[in-house]
Amino acid sequence: MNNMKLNLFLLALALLAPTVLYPVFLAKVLCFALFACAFNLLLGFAGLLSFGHAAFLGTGGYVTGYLMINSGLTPEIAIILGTLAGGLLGAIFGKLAVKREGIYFAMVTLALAQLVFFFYLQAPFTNGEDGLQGVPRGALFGLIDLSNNMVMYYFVLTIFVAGYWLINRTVHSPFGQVLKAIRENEDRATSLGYDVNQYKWLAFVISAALAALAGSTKTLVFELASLTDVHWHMSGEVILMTLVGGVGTIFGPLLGAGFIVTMQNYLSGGEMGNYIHIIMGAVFVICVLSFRSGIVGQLMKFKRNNF
Amino acid sequence: TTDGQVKLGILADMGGTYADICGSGCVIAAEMAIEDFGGKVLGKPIEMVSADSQLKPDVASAIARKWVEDEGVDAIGGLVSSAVSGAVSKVNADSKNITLISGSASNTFTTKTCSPYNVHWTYNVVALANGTVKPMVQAGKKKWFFITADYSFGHALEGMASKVINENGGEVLGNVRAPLGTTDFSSYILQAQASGADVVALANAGNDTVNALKAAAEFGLTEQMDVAGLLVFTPNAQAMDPATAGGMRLTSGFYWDMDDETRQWSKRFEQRHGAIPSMIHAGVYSVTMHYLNAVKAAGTDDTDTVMKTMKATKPNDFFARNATLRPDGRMVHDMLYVEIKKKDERKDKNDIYKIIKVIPGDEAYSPMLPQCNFS
Amino acid sequence: MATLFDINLFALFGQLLVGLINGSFYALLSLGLAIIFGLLKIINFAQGAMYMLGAFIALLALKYMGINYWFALILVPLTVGLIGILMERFLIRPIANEDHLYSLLLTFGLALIIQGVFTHAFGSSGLSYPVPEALKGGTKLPFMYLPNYRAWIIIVSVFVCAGTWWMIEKTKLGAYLRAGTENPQLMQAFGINVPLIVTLTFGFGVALAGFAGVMAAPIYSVSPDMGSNILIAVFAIVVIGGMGSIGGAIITGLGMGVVEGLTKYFYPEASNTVIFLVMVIVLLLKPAGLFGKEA
Amino acid sequence: MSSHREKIRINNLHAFYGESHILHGIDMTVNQGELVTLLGRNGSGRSTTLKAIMNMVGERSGQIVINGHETIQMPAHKIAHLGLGFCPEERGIFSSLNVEENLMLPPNVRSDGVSLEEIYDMFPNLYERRTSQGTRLSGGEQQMLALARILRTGANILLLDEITEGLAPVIVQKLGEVLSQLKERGLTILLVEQNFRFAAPIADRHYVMEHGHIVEEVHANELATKTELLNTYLGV
Amino acid sequence: MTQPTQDFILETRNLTKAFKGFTAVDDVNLKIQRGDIHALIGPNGAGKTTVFNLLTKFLQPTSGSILFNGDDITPLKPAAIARKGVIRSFQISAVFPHLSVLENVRIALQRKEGNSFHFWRSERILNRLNDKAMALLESVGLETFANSITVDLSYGRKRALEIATTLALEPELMLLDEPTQGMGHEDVGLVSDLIKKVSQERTILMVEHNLHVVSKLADRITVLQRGAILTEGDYASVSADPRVREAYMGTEADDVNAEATAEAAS
Ligand SMILES: Nc1ncnc2c1ncn2[C@@H]1O[C@H](COP(=O)(O)OP(=O)(O)OP(=O)(O)O)[C@@H](O)[C@H]1O
Ligand SMILES: Nc1ncnc2c1ncn2[C@@H]1O[C@H](COP(=O)(O)OP(=O)(O)OP(=O)(O)O)[C@@H](O)[C@H]1O
Ligand SMILES: [Mg+2]
Ligand SMILES: [Mg+2]
Repeated sequence: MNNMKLNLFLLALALLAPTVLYPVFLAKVLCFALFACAFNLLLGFAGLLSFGHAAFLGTGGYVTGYLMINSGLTPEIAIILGTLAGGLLGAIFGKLAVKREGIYFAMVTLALAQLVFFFYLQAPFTNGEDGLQGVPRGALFGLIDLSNNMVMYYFVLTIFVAGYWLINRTVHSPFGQVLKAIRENEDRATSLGYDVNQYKWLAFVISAALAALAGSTKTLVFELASLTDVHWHMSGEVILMTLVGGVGTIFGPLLGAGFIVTMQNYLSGGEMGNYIHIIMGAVFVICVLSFRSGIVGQLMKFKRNNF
Repeated sequence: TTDGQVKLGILADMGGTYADICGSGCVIAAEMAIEDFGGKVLGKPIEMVSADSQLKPDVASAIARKWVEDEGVDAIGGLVSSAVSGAVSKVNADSKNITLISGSASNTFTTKTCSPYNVHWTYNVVALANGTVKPMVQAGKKKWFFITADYSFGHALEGMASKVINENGGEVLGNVRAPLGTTDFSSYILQAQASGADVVALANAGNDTVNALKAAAEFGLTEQMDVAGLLVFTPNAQAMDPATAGGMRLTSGFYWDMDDETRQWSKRFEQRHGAIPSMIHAGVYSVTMHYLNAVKAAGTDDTDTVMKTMKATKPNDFFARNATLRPDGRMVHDMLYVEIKKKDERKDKNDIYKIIKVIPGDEAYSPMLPQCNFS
Repeated sequence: MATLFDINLFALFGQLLVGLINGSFYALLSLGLAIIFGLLKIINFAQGAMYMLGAFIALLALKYMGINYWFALILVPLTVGLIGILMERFLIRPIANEDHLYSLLLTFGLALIIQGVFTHAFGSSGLSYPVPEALKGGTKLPFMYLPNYRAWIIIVSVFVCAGTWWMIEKTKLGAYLRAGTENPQLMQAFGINVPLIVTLTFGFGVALAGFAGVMAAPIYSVSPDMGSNILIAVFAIVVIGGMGSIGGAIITGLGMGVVEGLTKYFYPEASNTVIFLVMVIVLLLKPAGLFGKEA
Repeated sequence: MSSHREKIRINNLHAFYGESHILHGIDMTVNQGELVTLLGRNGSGRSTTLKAIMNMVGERSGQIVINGHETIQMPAHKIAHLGLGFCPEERGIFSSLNVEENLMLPPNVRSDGVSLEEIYDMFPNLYERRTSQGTRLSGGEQQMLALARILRTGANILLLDEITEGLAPVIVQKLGEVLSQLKERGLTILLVEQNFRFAAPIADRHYVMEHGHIVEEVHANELATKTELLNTYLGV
Repeated sequence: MTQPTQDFILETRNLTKAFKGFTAVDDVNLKIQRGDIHALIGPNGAGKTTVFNLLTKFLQPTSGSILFNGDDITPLKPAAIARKGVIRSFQISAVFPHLSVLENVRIALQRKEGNSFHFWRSERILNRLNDKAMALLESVGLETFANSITVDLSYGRKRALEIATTLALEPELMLLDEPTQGMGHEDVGLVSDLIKKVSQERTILMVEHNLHVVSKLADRITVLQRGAILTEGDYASVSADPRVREAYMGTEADDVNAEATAEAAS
């Protein structure tokens, strides 16, 4: 299939990229891409706009960071626990939020995430705005030292591919099919005997757990977990990434995340630094006015290619 | 990295709350230092990169990492906000590169999280607390109330100031912790009014301080008690209405209009930046100069050698008066106790402080901790 | 010395009044968003920037043209409203039929641009705008000193809020607007120029933000980020009040001011967060907000 | 036929929704005081014809003359003011308004509309539920409301889309009487109707549509002779 | 086919629904015989749709109870009721517009597979349902549209698809709210034949304003007025009731009767 070819091409690209580009930067792109893909699973395929996904990213990060600093666990275990913590938080959020629809859903998630932010701001173990600094990367399975950036990058790539595969699979699974039906016509799905809230809830939990996975990984890459990751700006940023890339497309969030992270990276240094907000703003405006369906949507227009 | 090529990184807040205090101005200050130094060291042109930390530790850490790992940066300066400085200092400690902190208030860089590669210039919370609080308590203002930013620098300021108050026979009657970015302080002002304190201390920064002071004046608090701004930079002081801020005393590491030397540099800076320098701008210039001098003197850009040389040489320029760079990385220098001028005392918009007293460095800063002695 | 009880009770009175003042300010701010977000369903992230713009235009007008506060009260909303009209006409209307999220992306971009330009031009530390002569000073109440300007805020907000509420809920024009946002095509077929109404309404909602900006200028530091700090709280207020309910936004605005005021007294650290706690609770109990109509 | 009696004249009307071409060159006229129906199978383009007249489709071309005014370039909101009243198939009741507000909503286009009392007389359900939220009405009640709403405006050219849909047989009968009365008052009515039994006795003429074309015009007096034909088109 | 012990598949006991200041359903005791096509008719606003909404729990009854096969299902949630075998259609057509016609039916078939929460498996496992889905589409005459996107279908076809989807669940009791509304004559005929056909193995409760359909299909009719039951019986007895004529049928009843006799005679 066409998608398959594209996936393989991208994978090859990802495998070779660190020989040219700075691996930590690439790892950051992958973390955000995973975050955006996880978010898009909810928005693009379940039609649920979460405005609180930073809570999961941050929770993954803080839990993994805390464990790495204090528990002596190996990184893969710390990441798994971080992911589970995010999933658990997602389970609680989801329980409360899926009862509401549309903008109210978005607002409930936002509000819950603000409470979580407050928790991380006040909790003694997070060091307030300083965050958890100096998180050790540790050695994978106690064997492979991750402090080497190249090694770290390939570890992140592995995690990303796994997460990305799972999202893809979820979208194209029997569960994904029901999700699509619910998005199309919720009442009808109910009358066919589907407890729509349970399906939305599961989608929410998967999305939250994967967002937390992204956060856990990011913490290892940067050896830092901070309030930035739980701030509502981060929840907003992932929406922007997804929109810029293209909602409801598999590649969209990936490209969107890559695009925005690269742009931020490029703009934050050098001459443009002073204009970073203005330029970002202009990019968003232009994006909306000229390519509304996102980068991928535009490409798809050329190539009507349903996934 | 020891490659004979000196490369500086300046991390500033380009578009956020502290952009005026250490934004593009910090970059300009460092550029001026490099130019004044002659643009070359160890036979090669000095390179400089700059970036926007967005005040986020993760962004800062990512940039610092890229600089030192990928671009061969030797020292990172600027650094406003303790979270940012902390993140960068951590990266540099691991990769053995120098952190030239000019913008942060926290004193942890030379205490709790001290590292052989930290240099803390300009000021810190200890100096601010000692400088501002001590004279007031000694002058009989015994009862204090704090309006504190609910962030670690706020807590640190409050903690340090409380200590000074207690040591000097004063008393802290109460405090409120206001979230960062609070616009409406009226509720806190009422609480401060009700406390019956002599002094209300503002342990916050930037617009928070300005807004708190505004509300204090509006609700008549300034007529009943003194207000002490614990962390006020010149741009903030300029943003305050002289009618309400006039007479308020504070501590600064620098004032542009102190003497000919400071005026001369400041005029040059103003021409390039469009505004008078804050103490951080001056600090960035001063520390950059000191660093470059040390590289030149050491004849290498090897981190340990340069650090040793820096600490062995006494900094001395328009900014660093009677200064030493201690083995813990703390640059101890004279601080200024100033008063914000009232409207009729001002010649123009830049004429904002009058210097009440020069505080000797040893009085302003606390002694070095043994575990941070990296001599 | 008065008894502790007295002090506390008095202090509490003061806090309540201050909360109410702040609440009337919230009401004024959320009013514009209640129209744009609640009625037109446009997620306008530039609303905070418009508020900031209002304050800045007032300040610049005073500084460079000598236009005083009282004229600014009229002139600034008109100017900001005009900006809003242009914004709706040329930027938002072309995407009116797309998912609402695109208006979020667009207006967020605009907010970044506006805020960035102002930071660039005026710095980030803020400027100060004097309290107009006539409103200087204050009144000594038994339990607190009430600055005249704060009293003025209450009066103005009540007036503006009530007027807007009446216009939207009680007039034919308001009915056209409510119906026009629900089914614009049909309203067109009934002979109503819906796009014009939408444009004007958007302009009006934005003008209200500009108006709030002028009201804020004398008491808060006029700085480029003054709007972005307050934005999501205002969104929350509109939602708690119930989307589409103008009265709901007003009452919630007042209420949240008081709730926040009390939090500032009892647990100040949480004063920024309490509004979201309230939102969670309200939305769990009342799916469409306090005064919203359930579908 | 003299042209001033021509209330609606359509020449070569094409209409599109986005990229799909729905109407392929429609020609028809409706004269004053006439009741004309559009018949056809589901999806033949009858509703689209009405919407095209109201400029509610994506794009349209050709000629539409209403009351002597060329309207193909006219913005949608001006068309109603030529005296047109449109009752859409999906009813379009506003949930943000109550029943009476819904009823009073469309601006009057002429002064001699049906009065509120007459309307409540005609549809007692509406009177009873007048303070309810519009969309809380039952399906049939919403249908009544949608019709009543435009009768009130004084429009003298009515475009009615499936107004008997979901109504109880007694009400349908009553509607038949109402339409006849309106016709007598000189109103012009273009009716889209599935319920041929309802339409047949009151209509003057019928156009039969198929795939976006008008394939047949049948006068009331030809009904008997053309039953066969209608049967093949409509399966009556 | 009917189990001797349980004559009534569905019963309501004193079912009541009051909206703010308005009782839409008032103390209704409905009994539906297993295997019947039972029609619920009545003037607009009589409460028919509301009864449907109560039976499927889209609305919460104010008081009263609902018994399905003798079990009290009043406390169950909508989806649970659907899983018990009570499936409804909506007054306004309900399909999944951007899924293909085949997928629409498959969604319904999928539920019984028990894999609907399996997010780790490929959707290809659903292909084994295709034959069954096609068979269902054939039964409503939509086989040629299997791969069309549903939104493009005409109204009548969407209704037919909806019925096919409902059939896929093999419901014991089907609730049809105005199944022929908005259809052309051809489609009305088609759909009513379809209903007749599928009623062989199940019970059907339908709301319908088209008296031709009612007279042709209904074994038993309940007439609702102002939320309460006015009368009950077969078509002949109900249409003869002057109260029903006055409130609901008007003279149309005569036409229908005439036609029916004509048909019977031919
Ligand atoms: N908004 C739309 N976008 C795209 N196609 C549409 C739209 N509305 C209708 N169509 C298509 O246009 C064609 C004609 O539809 P129209 O509604 O005019 O038919 P109709 O004769 O009124 O039939 P019905 O009995 O279903 O109302 C149909 O094929 C329909 O699918
Ligand atoms: N949510 C609601 N709130 C208030 N009143 C309601 C609500 N839903 C329905 N009603 C009222 O209850 C009555 C019964 O409505 P219902 O939809 O059950 O009628 P129906 O018998 O199905 O009529 P129709 O044949 O027109 O579809 C109506 O008068 C309607 O206005
Ligand atoms: Mg139609
Ligand atoms: Mg009904």
